[in-house]
Amino acid sequence: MQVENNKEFRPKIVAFCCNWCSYAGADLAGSSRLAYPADVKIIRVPCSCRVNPMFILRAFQKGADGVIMCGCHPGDCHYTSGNYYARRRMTLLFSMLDYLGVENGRTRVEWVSAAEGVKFSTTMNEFVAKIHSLGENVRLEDLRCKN
Amino acid sequence: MVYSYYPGCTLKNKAQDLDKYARMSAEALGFTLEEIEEWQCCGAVYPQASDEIATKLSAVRALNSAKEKDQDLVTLCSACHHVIKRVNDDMKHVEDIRTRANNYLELEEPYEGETQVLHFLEVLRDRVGFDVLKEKVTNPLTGKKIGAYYGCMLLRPSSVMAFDDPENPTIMEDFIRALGAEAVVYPYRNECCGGYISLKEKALAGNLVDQVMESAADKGAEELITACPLCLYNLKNSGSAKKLPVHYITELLAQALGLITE
Amino acid sequence: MLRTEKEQAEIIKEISGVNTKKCMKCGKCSASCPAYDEMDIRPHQFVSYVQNGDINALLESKSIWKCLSCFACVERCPRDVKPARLIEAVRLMVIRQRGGNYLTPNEVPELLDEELPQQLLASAFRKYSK
Amino acid sequence: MQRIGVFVCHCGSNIAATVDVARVVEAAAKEPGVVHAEDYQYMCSEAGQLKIREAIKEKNLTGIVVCSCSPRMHENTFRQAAERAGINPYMVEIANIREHCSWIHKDMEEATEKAVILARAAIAKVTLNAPLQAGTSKVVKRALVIGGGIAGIQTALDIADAGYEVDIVEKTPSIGGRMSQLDKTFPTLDCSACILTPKMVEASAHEKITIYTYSEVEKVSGFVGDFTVDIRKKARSVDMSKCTGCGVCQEKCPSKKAPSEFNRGLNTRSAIYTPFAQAIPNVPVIDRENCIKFKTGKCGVCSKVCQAGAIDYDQQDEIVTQNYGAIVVATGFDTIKLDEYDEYSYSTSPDVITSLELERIMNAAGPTKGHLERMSDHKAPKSMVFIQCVGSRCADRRGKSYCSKICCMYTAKHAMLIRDKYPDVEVTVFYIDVRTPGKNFDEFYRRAVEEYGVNYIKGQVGKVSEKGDKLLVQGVDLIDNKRILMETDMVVLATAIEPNKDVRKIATMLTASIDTNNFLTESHAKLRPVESPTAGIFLSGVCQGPKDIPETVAQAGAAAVKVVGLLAKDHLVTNPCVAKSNELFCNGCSSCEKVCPYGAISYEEKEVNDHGIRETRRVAVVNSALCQGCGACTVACPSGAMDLQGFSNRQILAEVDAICK
Repeated sequence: MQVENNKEFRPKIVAFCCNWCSYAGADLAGSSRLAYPADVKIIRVPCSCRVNPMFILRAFQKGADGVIMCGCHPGDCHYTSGNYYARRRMTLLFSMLDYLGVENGRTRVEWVSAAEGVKFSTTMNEFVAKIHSLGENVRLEDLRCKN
Repeated sequence: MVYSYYPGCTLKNKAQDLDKYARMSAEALGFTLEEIEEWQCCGAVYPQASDEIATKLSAVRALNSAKEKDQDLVTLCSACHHVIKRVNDDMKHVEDIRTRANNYLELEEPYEGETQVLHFLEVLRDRVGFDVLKEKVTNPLTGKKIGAYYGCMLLRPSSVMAFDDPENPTIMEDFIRALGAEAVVYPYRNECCGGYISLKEKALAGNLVDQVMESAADKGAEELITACPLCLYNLKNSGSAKKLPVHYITELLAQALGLITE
Repeated sequence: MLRTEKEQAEIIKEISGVNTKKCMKCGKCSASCPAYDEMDIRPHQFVSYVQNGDINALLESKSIWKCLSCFACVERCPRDVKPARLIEAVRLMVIRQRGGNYLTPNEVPELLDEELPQQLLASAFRKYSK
Repeated sequence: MQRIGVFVCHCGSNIAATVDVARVVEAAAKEPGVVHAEDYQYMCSEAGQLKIREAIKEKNLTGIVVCSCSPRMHENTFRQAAERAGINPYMVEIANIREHCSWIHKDMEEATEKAVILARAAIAKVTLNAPLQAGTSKVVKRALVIGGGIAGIQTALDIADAGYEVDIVEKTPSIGGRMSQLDKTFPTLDCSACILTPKMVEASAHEKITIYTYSEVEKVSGFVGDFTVDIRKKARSVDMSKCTGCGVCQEKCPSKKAPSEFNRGLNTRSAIYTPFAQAIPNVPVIDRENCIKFKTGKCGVCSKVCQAGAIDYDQQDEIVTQNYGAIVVATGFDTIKLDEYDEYSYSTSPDVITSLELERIMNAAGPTKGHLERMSDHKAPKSMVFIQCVGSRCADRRGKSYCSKICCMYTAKHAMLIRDKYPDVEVTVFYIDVRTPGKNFDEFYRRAVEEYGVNYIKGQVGKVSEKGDKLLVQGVDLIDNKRILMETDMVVLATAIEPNKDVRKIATMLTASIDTNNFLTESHAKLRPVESPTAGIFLSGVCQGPKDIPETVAQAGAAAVKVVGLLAKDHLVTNPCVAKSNELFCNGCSSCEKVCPYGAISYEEKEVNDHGIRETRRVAVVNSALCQGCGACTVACPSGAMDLQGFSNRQILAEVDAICK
């Protein structure tokens, strides 16, 4: 589905960021004034392993067009191994979502350290561009949730 | 083992020895250089500007022809190697060039940098092995003090050429040692011979060649080897310093393998 | 079509793919250049001339005919600026204009000698003429 | 029903220039549960905090949302303000409308809209917040310092002087570090050994300091206040309690071919060795890779000549396990490898050396006994060239992106010392920029030029090549725009420095973060420069970033103060945002226990009352002192019994809903 020409489309994008690396990376992107679209809204979680697949399903159900999860680089997790759990969980969830028709491009896991403001910003720019190319998400949206 | 082979224009003409000895030696070492059909001149210099596509097409045709035969592409002349390897890198990594070149060529299947480009020396080092080469030498060049002249085009830019350490290369020295001679390492072996400049800027080219000759002689070289017809021409004909004799790499190789006599 | 120097600078940056802002002005390109003494405008100056939009001076410069394309400046630049590409872009700008060729077929016969390899002519024509 | 107050900060113009603050207030006021909303110039200021306290009291607020900078900046500030006004500090949520909004967006309409949504999410979350009580944990009154260079020694001394036990773990056979390899120090030119040795002695004699040399940290567990650390004491093959340090073994050792690490490989040492004369402890180690006895079984000379009977070929590595309240990383630096910089002929010519090698050559205890000479023919040089920024300030794959910071000054020092001691030697320095910020630094550099006649040329060198027995330096003078071809006798490369190669391994053990250049990351670049973001881990010296000796010593002291501040506490307040299991839902499956990295979850047989049915069940119990609040267990739990306080499922879902609304 191409909706590139639809200028009205402002995607809703939820970014789960772990407190120690990625949230700090987003702060660094901010203090370095590295712009990315305002469509991205960040939810702070202590660790990427706190992200329950349920949160992501709920986001899509409520009309999100894309969900990205960011954590510490493998090996750098503040809690030693949380990002490994998260990676495994998300791999499964994303393939299930793909099966349900929520394209792989709408979900993403990225490792962003506290020093990678640039990476945070480029990742978000890329992700938003990708969501724009995919257009509005309709597969999981619960119409009852529309207001 | 059969390789696609791109000889280039000079090897068909002024540098026939470079070509002839390479083919002879290859057979003696157990591989075949199969000349690709209907190749065109590579242009001899790599077009650096991003808006030049037409000048890169002959290299892409050669690369694609090797791809169709599922063979690696072997080159000998430094200039051809440089141009073809860099164009291949563009086809692999620069989307704009890849798209435009493929639009021109209208190949059955678009070419996307699949072919591996090998210089003849890389075949000797990485496929045959210098230790195997050493065993096959019947007429070791014992006692000769040979300086390797690399020039620019094989080495730089190293990020694309990936031929050897661009500032302290060793492949030709290892080759010389495999042939039984003494390799003389000298600092100007990776400095420019003047290239195409020698056509109109004789003085500049002369200076550069003199520096190379003096540097090689200073370190005790008695002769030089090169892979490039243009380097050979410049080293022989430019400058006023005392000249060391210059040979093609394949000439010494054929000698050491006992295929020709000095 | 007449272009301003600023527009020409943008074209040079585009076809060369060089980001002149990456230069930290260390001079290692010029220090590495074998043709430095023959050049009126030196490799490191090409970067700042383009950055400052002084293109007319570059178009007049004889340096563009002296560059050997040996890539020593590209290899050794600590900031990955690739000055050789800028010089090539300026050279192209000159030879693409009418009458900008530095080498014409008429000159060739007297430059030839017995041993001169074909690739020398091929490369010289590629570098010096449209 | 919660009564929420919303406070929107202008942060001067940082927020207000891009976000229409009034509109955020207006929108927030309409959210359910919000009974108060206002904005102010600087919410974090005393006046701003007072506004919050007054509103809490006047409006009987039960929870507040502050729309301001990152919670990593001021969450604590606002929690304290709430607490002072009498509400639980965990009834505070921050909407980050600066770093995540005003600073990255330009369009006011867009930024305001986003700020409103972020505020709405925070309001939705705080509505579900519950008061939390922080617990406490113990503090082990002992510190560990990893690395025994000047940074580690100074940190240990300062901690010990405050009355706490400190252990230093040093990988090499002696403490002293890089500073012990230096000859003189800028800008005062005092001899490095003369100022360092007394500190080494002081540390070794200090009753509160234990030094483990030839030892490495092997394993770290626990957390701030109570780390458990395994230290591997590598087999020295010499009994430290018996050795008198007489040195006869080193003299008689027949294996003398090993390159001396201390002299940067410029000469060799024996297989049994102390790295340098003033080594502490003055007890040699046997380098088993080079020892004939270990390689062939024959020899044993050292054992025969040792009067004290201290040689012990059968000695084994030993693991010491110790608990610490705080850990300081002081792992220092090394110079980068120059393999890829062969345009300067470092691999091919022995007369091209690094600055650190020159330190050894200039040092009276070095390989040339302090005589300035070429390593190729041992002749005194008549001219020398220094090249700056070799591998520093590089954006290519070969070098480092940062400025190594110390090179400009030590090069001026070398140049000055050489001109002073050998006035006949011509000294030329090729530089890109001369960077001399620091007290008396620029004056020092100018003295090198004006009084000592050092020739400074602006322009990086292109190539150094051997020519006869000379070196040919090819460069340009950028000021004169002229080619320079200079024959010289020696070339000294100001080689970039990089963090010690072991630091990545150590940081991983400590879960301390590290940047792309392998420098340890500080908690805040300006305000918390000696703390790692990981609680209880502190940074001292070059492991955090390039610095010279005065800066290193200052930072070492700062790190020590932070450690002392921690150790002085009797207990620590723990994070109450920990996991909690609802025993009614728990089915005792052990999924949570398996994923917990801290062993904080155990199982108990507990009597539960499930809708009137009393029965004994096996249920999960979280030890809140051990739980660090990562939340791994909450996702692993199949029955939804496990939840994380402060980041509960309902809270996060409320945020998701608010954002996707």
